[in-house]
Amino acid sequence: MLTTPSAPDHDLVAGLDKPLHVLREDGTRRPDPILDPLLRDVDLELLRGLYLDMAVVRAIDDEAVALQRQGELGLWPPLRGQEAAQIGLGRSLQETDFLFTSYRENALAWCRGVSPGEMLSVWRGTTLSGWDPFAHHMATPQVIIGAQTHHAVGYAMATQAQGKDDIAVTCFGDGALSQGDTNEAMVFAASFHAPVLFFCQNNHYAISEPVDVQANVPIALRPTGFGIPSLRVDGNDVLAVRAASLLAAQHIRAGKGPMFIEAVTYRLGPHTTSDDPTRYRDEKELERWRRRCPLGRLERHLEQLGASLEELRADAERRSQEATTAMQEAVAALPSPAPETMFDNVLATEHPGLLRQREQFRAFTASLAPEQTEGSAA
Amino acid sequence: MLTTPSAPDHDLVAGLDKPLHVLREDGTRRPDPILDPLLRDVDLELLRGLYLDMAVVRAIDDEAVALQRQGELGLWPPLRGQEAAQIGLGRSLQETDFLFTSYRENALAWCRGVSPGEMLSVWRGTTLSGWDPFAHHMATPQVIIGAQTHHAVGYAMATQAQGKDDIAVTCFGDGALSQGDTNEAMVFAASFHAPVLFFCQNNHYAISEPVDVQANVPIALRPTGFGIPSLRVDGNDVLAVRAASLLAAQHIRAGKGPMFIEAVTYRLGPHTTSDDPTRYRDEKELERWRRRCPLGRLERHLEQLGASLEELRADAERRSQEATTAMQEAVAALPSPAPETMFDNVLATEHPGLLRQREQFRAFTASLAPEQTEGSAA
Amino acid sequence: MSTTMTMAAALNAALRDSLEADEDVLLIGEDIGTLGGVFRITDGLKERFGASRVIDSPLAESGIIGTSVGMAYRGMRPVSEIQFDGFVYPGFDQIVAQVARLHYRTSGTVQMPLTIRIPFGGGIGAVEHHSESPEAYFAHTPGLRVVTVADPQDAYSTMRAAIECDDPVIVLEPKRRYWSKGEVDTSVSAELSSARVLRTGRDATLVAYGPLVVTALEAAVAAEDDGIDLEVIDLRSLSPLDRDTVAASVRRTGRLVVAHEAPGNVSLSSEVITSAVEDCFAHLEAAPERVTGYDIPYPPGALEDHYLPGIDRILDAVDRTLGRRNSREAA
Amino acid sequence: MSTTMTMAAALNAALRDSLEADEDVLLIGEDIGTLGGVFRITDGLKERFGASRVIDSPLAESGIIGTSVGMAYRGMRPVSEIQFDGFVYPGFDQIVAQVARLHYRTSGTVQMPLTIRIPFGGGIGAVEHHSESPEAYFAHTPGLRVVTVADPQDAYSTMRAAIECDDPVIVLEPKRRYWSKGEVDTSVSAELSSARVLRTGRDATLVAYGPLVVTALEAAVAAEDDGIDLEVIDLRSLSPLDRDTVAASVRRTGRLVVAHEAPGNVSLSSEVITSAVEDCFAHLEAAPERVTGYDIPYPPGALEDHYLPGIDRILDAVDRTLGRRNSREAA
Ligand SMILES: Cc1ncc(C[n+]2csc(CCOP(=O)(O)OP(=O)(O)O)c2C)c(N)n1
Ligand SMILES: Cc1ncc(C[n+]2csc(CCOP(=O)(O)OP(=O)(O)O)c2C)c(N)n1
Ligand SMILES: [Mg+2]
Ligand SMILES: [Mg+2]
Repeated sequence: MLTTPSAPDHDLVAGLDKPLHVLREDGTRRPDPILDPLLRDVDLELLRGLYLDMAVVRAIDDEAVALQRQGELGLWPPLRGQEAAQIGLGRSLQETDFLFTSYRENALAWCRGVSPGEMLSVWRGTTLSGWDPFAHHMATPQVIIGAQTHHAVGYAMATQAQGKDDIAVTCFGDGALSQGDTNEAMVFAASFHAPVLFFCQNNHYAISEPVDVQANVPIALRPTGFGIPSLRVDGNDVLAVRAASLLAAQHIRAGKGPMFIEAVTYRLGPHTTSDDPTRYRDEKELERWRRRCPLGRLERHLEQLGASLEELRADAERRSQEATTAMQEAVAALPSPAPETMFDNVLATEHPGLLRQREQFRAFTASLAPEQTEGSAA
Repeated sequence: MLTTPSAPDHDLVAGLDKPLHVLREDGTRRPDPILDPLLRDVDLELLRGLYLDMAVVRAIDDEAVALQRQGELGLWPPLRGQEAAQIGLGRSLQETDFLFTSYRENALAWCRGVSPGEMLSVWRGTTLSGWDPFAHHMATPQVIIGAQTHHAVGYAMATQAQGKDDIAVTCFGDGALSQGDTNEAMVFAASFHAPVLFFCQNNHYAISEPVDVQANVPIALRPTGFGIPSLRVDGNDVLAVRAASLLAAQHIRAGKGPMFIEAVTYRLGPHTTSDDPTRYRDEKELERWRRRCPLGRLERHLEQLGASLEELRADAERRSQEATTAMQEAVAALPSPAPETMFDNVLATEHPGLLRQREQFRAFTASLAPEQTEGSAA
Repeated sequence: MSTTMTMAAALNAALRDSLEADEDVLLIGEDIGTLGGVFRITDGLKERFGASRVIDSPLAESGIIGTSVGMAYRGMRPVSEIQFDGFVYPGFDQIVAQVARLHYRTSGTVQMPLTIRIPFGGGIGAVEHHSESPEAYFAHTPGLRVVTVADPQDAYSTMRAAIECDDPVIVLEPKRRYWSKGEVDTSVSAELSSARVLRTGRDATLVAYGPLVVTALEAAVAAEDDGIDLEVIDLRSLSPLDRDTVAASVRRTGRLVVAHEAPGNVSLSSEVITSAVEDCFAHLEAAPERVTGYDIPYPPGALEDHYLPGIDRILDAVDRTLGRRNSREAA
Repeated sequence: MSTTMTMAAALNAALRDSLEADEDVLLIGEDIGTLGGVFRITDGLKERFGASRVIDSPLAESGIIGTSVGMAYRGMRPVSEIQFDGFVYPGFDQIVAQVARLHYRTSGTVQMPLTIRIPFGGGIGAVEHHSESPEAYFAHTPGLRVVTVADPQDAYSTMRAAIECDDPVIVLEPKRRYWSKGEVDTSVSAELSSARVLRTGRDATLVAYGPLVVTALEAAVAAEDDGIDLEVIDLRSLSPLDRDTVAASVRRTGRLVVAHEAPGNVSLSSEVITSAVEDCFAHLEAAPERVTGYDIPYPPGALEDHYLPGIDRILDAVDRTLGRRNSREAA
């Protein structure tokens, strides 16, 4: 807009014109000078693995939606359409890298070995956290948009101080770009050169709001203003996402400070099972993105490489079946928490007031069922 | 850092390599393709006016420091060193443009016709706001860092909805760049194309913290990541600041959305009169910036243009004298607020609980001075 | 002239009529435009009044409030929506340090006629941060009005009064009552700061607000079976408090029970009881009781029925004030 | 082994000794490193322990708290400084929605042993936002410990205990007492959740905390002149409350006065009085009284002496509980 501006003297962003990608829509591989060096290990086995991951997490996601419709879950935030973004990231990290995500990253939880019961309990409402964050190196879902970004930066600062090469990774959506926290987190990360990866899944919507409400330039530009280099990658190209994540992780692990990845993707389902997306987006747009299905693209690629799709699909089907059966069993087996447990863990130490409230609660509950009083109020 | 990044495809920032300036340190004028078109109206009269403004606000600032030392004020945040940044901006705006600033912008208040008493009462502790914001088109000082940036954006959105060509201007420091609010405000401004100017005085410190704690790339880059074009200008060159402000205001008034100016300057004094800057910066750095005094530079320029410095200084001296005398008189005349006024204006409507507390306060006060009871407790 | 409608519809009508009545009124919040709000409270309003009066904002609560402040400087009367109770905290600074103080800070020069709408409370089986009762934070803050609504008529009239009021008003909408129906007469106006005696009674005063007003009325009906005659007061205004209405009642009944969903520690019930003690200590025949959420974070949905005050817990507390057999006697 | 020092020096010593004792302890905040803090509480600590343990943070309170949360995930014990009371609100969401809940949210798996230091209260003639008492907001929030300190020894021992505690602890430091002196024995340890009876008395119980503890003790001395024997309790822990210590005292004296600087509405005094009424209604011989800041934003410095509870206002309230002549009789 300015008459003769001097261009920024730094090269902080790649993929701005067109998101970085290595698989074309038709499944053919294209060269990419930035990502190719990170793809040297790619072979049929790896590709099959990525495909199976995506297929299974899609099945898990669909099953969770079904469970919600059946009344077994209170709510579910579908990730359909974002499988490549999440699997590409999830399959690039070291086991001890620590993830701080939002609520839609169930494919990442899957990569982290979170079991079906652990994944579902929050959505069934039986716990506030499904799993042990330390066991899986992944914090449980964060509901407050953007809040987890600070946690990742703090964690990263601590690993750095301890001289470890673990990195922290924080995942968030396009909507989170507007929260103060997400922006402050970039300030802290840049200031302390923290080993943290900011991973934004731009799925084009924050509930009903299209991404241009949050940003009218590409999201990948945002971090550059904080001095954080950034990659804009096709989030429906699992190979590209994996390569970009590997590249970023290398950069970060080498002590060069934080990086940012914008994975450009699309949420094919509703925001959550409570949402009605027909109110805010049209079928044409949806159809366009359905055609860009991350699984389809990799399938075509595998086909071109001569893999047997029949075998692959059968394999995917079998594993999906296993996973969804496990989910059904796990949901049925999820224990209803004992009412009194709600008083546990408010503090790590003793709280006399709560002990008293628990006693009162016990007595009150007992008073409602007089016939059981003797046993339970003892 | 990346192997072959594509450069950003937009030209959102100017002055990144070296802040835009039109006056060299030695006072000579240099051509600048961006700013020159905005300087066509510059003549000796205008230059003299800018000089006198800067001289007078420096005198006001010094006098306020003196008043604080004498115990007449509780605190004062000196602006010494930042005269050009503030006068350059202040003398470029239309009267009905609305300013939302921080606490150090007393030169802007001066441009806005704020009287000495209005300027000093907050720092004496007799009021929470010194002036009527609507009378001066300037909100009173904001203490919460960054909070006022949102107010400016909201104000701008409202003027826009009303179809007026007033713009809103928000001033803040380098430290404010780290607050969530300042960043969110840029999101809102960009999203709604709000007619607002973000004006950052990068005076190199947030209390004791050097600017690189808040940003390790130039501050002027930050807004570009939000899609907001930005100018980085030498904040000690009053002509350059004025031209940049005019340029930005033109852009904004033309309906092209928000702009950002980073005025690179330096706080020569302490953060406030309570601060001891020797604890965190060295004399050498200070000396370097003292040599870049904004008044000195304009003086040299005026001298080169053949203006009589003697006359100019005498004029400045006289006006400064007037202003500081007015300050001394105003401070002495500032009324101590009646204790009961503290109950006023909590709500715009009636609050029965407060009426009762006021009654109780009145009775209590009366009880302390029994001899006055009859008169005051009536 | 009255129609039967849900509380959600009543709120929608109130917003519509306010937008209609005053062109300075505008709405701003997340998903309130195209979607019509996650609870559909703003349904159809963007279509009707346009995107510059029903504004889908970026996802940032501090920005929503702070921007509204700036609009108020320019004479607008913004109605800001916080999508759920648990998301108000990122906007807390703008609310307590700006919205609540600007009128005071400027000695009355700058008015802040903001209305901040917050769906609040539990009982809908939601995930974390969607079931909270943050009223104590706001009631403690000088310079804010904090009101709750309890039924469709009250919702309509109070919302209109809040928007017309020159003070900043936080309107807490009991989300689990959004779909409860009632008669609404749009010509009825409400006074923002007064409590309502919904039922007169002799034996004890039961004070509630928001979602628990219905529960309190149900408890009063249930108490009849035991021959207990409860007076039920809907507090409505949480700040300022209508102490007089409560005190007048307690002077008659001598007994007080206060119920709310928020944790009891340093809460509205602490204040209502302390105020009553100050106002009518001599008339109290028993220690006042509170029936509140426990002093724990809001528990997982599966346990919320144990957490939320229900009829039985309220009646148990009433029994205590009356010296009748109750659950704590054995404890 | 005890030395005379100011409260500021005692706090500095506590931080130093904590950093020395446990390498997981670190400090983070604005201007705490090179400058040593605007009140010099962290003076010399960066020089001694290095910039990675005494961290000058960017100017963002949400970031300071949120970053500390992440550090705690990794096993650190961050001590975060909020520069002044009035600047804590931008960090409110991270405190109430993250710090306070992570232990609960994760069923005890993730501990949050943060210490959040906040200089609080008025009396120093400061500009807006520098004189506030935000304790009610935190005390209402389950999952936090909120403690105050009142003298140098208490400051030293409580700060060390807070840092050693596995819960998040908000430590409110009465800034106008930073320069008051007292004996400090660094070998004395403190229990975080108990109140202290600082002076026993027969006639009424006077409860205070933080900056008003000194005032309360002075009031007790002044009351002697009128033959009134006051018991003075320093509450210390504002959450959880030590109800037992207060109740035991009130049972003996039958009278209760609670003093603090924060506005009274929905405040700590509301809670202390309601708790006392619940715990010992039958022993109360008069309505409890509160002596607090008024329900107004903190006024300009020139008026703060009228706003802050002083000895006379406290004694006036004591007189009311004792049925003695007082200011409200005529009113
Ligand atoms: C602080 C806060 N405000 C509002 C919400 C309500 N909310 C939940 S999800 C969501 C949209 C998030 O969009 P985005 O960040 O793009 O993530 P996505 O859902 O697309 O994965 C909103 C507004 C929230 N959870 N937290
Ligand atoms: C929210 C908030 N946090 C902390 C402070 C304390 N504080 C006052 S001024 C200041 C530094 C501001 O630096 P900068 O934004 O660069 O403005 P400058 O003082 O240099 O003009 C700080 C930390 C504050 N006023 N508000
Ligand atoms: Mg999204
Ligand atoms: Mg600065």
